[in-house]
Amino acid sequence: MIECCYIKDIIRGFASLLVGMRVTMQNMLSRPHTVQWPREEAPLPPRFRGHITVLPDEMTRYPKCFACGTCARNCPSGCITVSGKKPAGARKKVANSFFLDFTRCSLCGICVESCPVGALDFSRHYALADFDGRKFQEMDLLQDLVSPF
Amino acid sequence: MQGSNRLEKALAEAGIEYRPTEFPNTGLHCSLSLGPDLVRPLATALRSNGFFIETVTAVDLLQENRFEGIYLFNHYDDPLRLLVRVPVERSRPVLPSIGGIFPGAVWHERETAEMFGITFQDCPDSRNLLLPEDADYHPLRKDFTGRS
Amino acid sequence: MSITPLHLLIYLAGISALVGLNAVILVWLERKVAGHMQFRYGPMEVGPHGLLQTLADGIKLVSKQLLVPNQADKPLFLMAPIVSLVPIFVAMMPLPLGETVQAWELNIGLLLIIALGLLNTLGILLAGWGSNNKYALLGGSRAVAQILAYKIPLLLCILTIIMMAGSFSLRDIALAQEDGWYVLYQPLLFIIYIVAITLETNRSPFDFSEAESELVAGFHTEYSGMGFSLFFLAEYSYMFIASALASILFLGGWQGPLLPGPVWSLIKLYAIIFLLMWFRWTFPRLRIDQMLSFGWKILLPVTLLNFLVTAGVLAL
Amino acid sequence: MSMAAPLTYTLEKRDNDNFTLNLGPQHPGTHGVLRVVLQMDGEYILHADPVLGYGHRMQEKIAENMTYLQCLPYVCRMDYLGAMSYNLAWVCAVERLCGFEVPERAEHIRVIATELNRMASHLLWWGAYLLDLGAFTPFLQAFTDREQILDILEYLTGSRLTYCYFRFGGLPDEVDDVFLERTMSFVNGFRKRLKNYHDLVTGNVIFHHRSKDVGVILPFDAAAYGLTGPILRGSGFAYDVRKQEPYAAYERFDFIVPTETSGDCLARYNVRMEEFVQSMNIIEQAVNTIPEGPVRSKVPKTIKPPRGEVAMAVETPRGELVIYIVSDGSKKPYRVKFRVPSFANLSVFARLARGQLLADALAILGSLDMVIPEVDR
Repeated sequence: MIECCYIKDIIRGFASLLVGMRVTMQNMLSRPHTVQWPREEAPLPPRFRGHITVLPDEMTRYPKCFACGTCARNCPSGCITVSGKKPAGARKKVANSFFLDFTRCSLCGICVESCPVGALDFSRHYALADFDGRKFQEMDLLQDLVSPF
Repeated sequence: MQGSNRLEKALAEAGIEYRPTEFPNTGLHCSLSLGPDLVRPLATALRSNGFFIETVTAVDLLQENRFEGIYLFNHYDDPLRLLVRVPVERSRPVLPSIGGIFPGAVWHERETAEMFGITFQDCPDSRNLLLPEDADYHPLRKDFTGRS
Repeated sequence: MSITPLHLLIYLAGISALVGLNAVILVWLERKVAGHMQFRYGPMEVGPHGLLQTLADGIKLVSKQLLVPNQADKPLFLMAPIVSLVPIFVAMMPLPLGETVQAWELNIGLLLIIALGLLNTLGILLAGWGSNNKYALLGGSRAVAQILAYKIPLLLCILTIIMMAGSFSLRDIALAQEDGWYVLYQPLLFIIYIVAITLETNRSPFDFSEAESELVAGFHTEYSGMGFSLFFLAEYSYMFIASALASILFLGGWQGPLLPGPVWSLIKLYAIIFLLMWFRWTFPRLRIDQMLSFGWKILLPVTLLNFLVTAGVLAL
Repeated sequence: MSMAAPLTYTLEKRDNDNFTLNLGPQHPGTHGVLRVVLQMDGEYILHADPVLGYGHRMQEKIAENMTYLQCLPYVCRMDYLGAMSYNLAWVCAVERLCGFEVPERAEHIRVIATELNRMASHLLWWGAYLLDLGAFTPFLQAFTDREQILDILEYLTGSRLTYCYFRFGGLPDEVDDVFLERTMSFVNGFRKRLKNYHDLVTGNVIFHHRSKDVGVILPFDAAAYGLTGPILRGSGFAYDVRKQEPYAAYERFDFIVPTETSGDCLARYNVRMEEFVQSMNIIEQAVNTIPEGPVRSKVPKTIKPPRGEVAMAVETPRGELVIYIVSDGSKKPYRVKFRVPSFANLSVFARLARGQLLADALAILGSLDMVIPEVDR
């Protein structure tokens, strides 16, 4: 009986190896799943979280942010510094500086959620790289916006 | 309930009265406050009744000038979380080790020891676990600020 | 046929070219096979479908510094890759890749190849001992421990074939299969032979001396640059030799319809190499003691039995 | 035909042939910065001593210095493979502390997302374990499916690994049907592809020899070391927090807790493979019975829980996570204790590795499914 089991074991083991080899051969004949970035691009999901940006006001094109500082207070990593002042003749403050320390940001999105006027949103930039790290330590988010000052 | 019977039995073995707490609101079925000398008999009773060790930790009550050693146990067959609280003086923080009864507790005790500066009596291993081996500070104490 | 120094020079040049080219192609092939078996493409950037990737890697490796670890046995450490590689140049000489494509027709060619094949293990052992690294040492000692477990079945396989062909000359063995490849008579032996050469070339599922997840990189943990690439060359060249032997011993060597001999040789040889790659990218690694008991408890009795039965059949 | 290693090895042997082997902190087999100091006799391990703390970040102190909301992204950083479970645990713990209600729809989405994450984590474990055993293809085979899960979760949360998605009282925003459809089509596809996984590995004779009777955890030891999760269930206990102390909406779904009795690497493997099926069952039920309605209940903007303490247990892919919070009534927690599963599970390794071969020790380490940053916190 022992001999019988011995041979049966060997044959069964051998068959299991062939089954495994069938799977890898199937893999080989199927299409690779790689997306060859940057030649191909994977679609960005709608809720993609890039670094944050300050949105402009639809009417005035000035920054929507009125520098209340809620985002800076709520940020777990303390990477937002914002300040603002009143433009001449306006009732509300407008941000005149909004810096993000992207090297410490953990992209949690608490700032975007906590903003009372919805002035923050995630950008869709993802391929960020530079030779200068300081560029990300002080990202000026008001750069592309019209300033009232 | 069968589960609470088990706990009652184990507590009776160690000579402790069973008082359930409000389970769904706290996640704890029973929380006890014990003297340090009762911990080991209780652990032995729990071990023989099939309880497992969840964690050993402490809370630094700076204003009341004491530590509270926390031992969490649970049971595999019935959800039965038992929290044992052992208050000790902040000036002389010594807790009994249950590493001989639950070998898995040794790591938890080593961590608690280095984080709070609590000595675990008869712990089989008293080296630092997570902190560097030469660390002489205790980060989870409330008076530790990280600034020297 | 005697060999003049000029002949020798020409052969060596040819074999060097073959070794180099073979390694370039095999590394590329391995990466491609691995890639496609894992739903990837493998190298794609350098050259069409990454064909020149190995060349670029080779240039990088050659230009890197060869580091000798502190307190390593320097002569042994530097010698090890060379000990691994050099025998290949001799072992390739008696290999017939076609009716007339053979460096040196030798009536004991098979013996020469088997003998020189053992030197690879010596190279691994030297590397393991010389690098003053515990992982490397474990890798080296594993290589030595496994050698008997696969060499004896391997030799018994070859002996059976020699018995059937009645010659030690590879050319004669190939020619003896004119009317029927030996794989048809000895399918079991062929399988065992393939298993044995997987062991001999140190490839997964038997890559004990490298064993990435256990020994970091095994015997070549400490090698960089040229030393590392020589080991690589040696590994792929041994694969080439072992597969060439398999094709000669079991698949009739260069013989086949329509296409010229060397082409058939290469087709069969690379098919076997592909099989080895297929194994590597499919199976988990055995444990060293399991491999030893596999060698002694399964391979050896089966080959021995096969040998005796074949001898009996031939005697009748 | 027996291929098992000699089970008993004379550990008392004392001679000068022993040597110390530093396994890690950088080693392909330790999955992160774990260091194990091994006393070896040849290939046999006489004594193993794990050295932790290379990734220690003092998460508990960080949590004490933050508001409950600010802590949310930090808890995910502990176990980056099962981040959804951690997220859920923290959110549920604070909800339990403050007594917040969660709408049913949000609970269903929480369960779906957590189970998807559990599958992703198990897939990675599957690949990495086989990589420890020396098989290369399973790793990327698992990644192809894991990638699909991550895509789905990225669609839901906007992030691929550390999600930080659940909020106190529900979810940050409404979930559309595209997510549910993608989830269902993935589950249906994966049910078919799971067969390939079994063909490639489960039946494989080499795999069997490598994992059967290796690293046996006895039931008696399990309680002593406080093991939880698939490791425990491989030793015969049907302990699963999802069943024993249902949180989120788990009590509404019908699933079984797979167990094995042999306690070896193969048992742990089989338990996890079966958990794929159970996770898919849960997801299917959750998607099919998902109610309409709001996804977030009214919670105050500033979380200021009452004085008290709370323990919240959650079944992460690795085992039982208990978050113990002591609140002093302020905006910041007074004390947070993360009872992480990997920590307890790793503590048994020294015992399992004694007298084993080096190759087996790494197989055991792989089968325990460690996330080292979670151990170190």
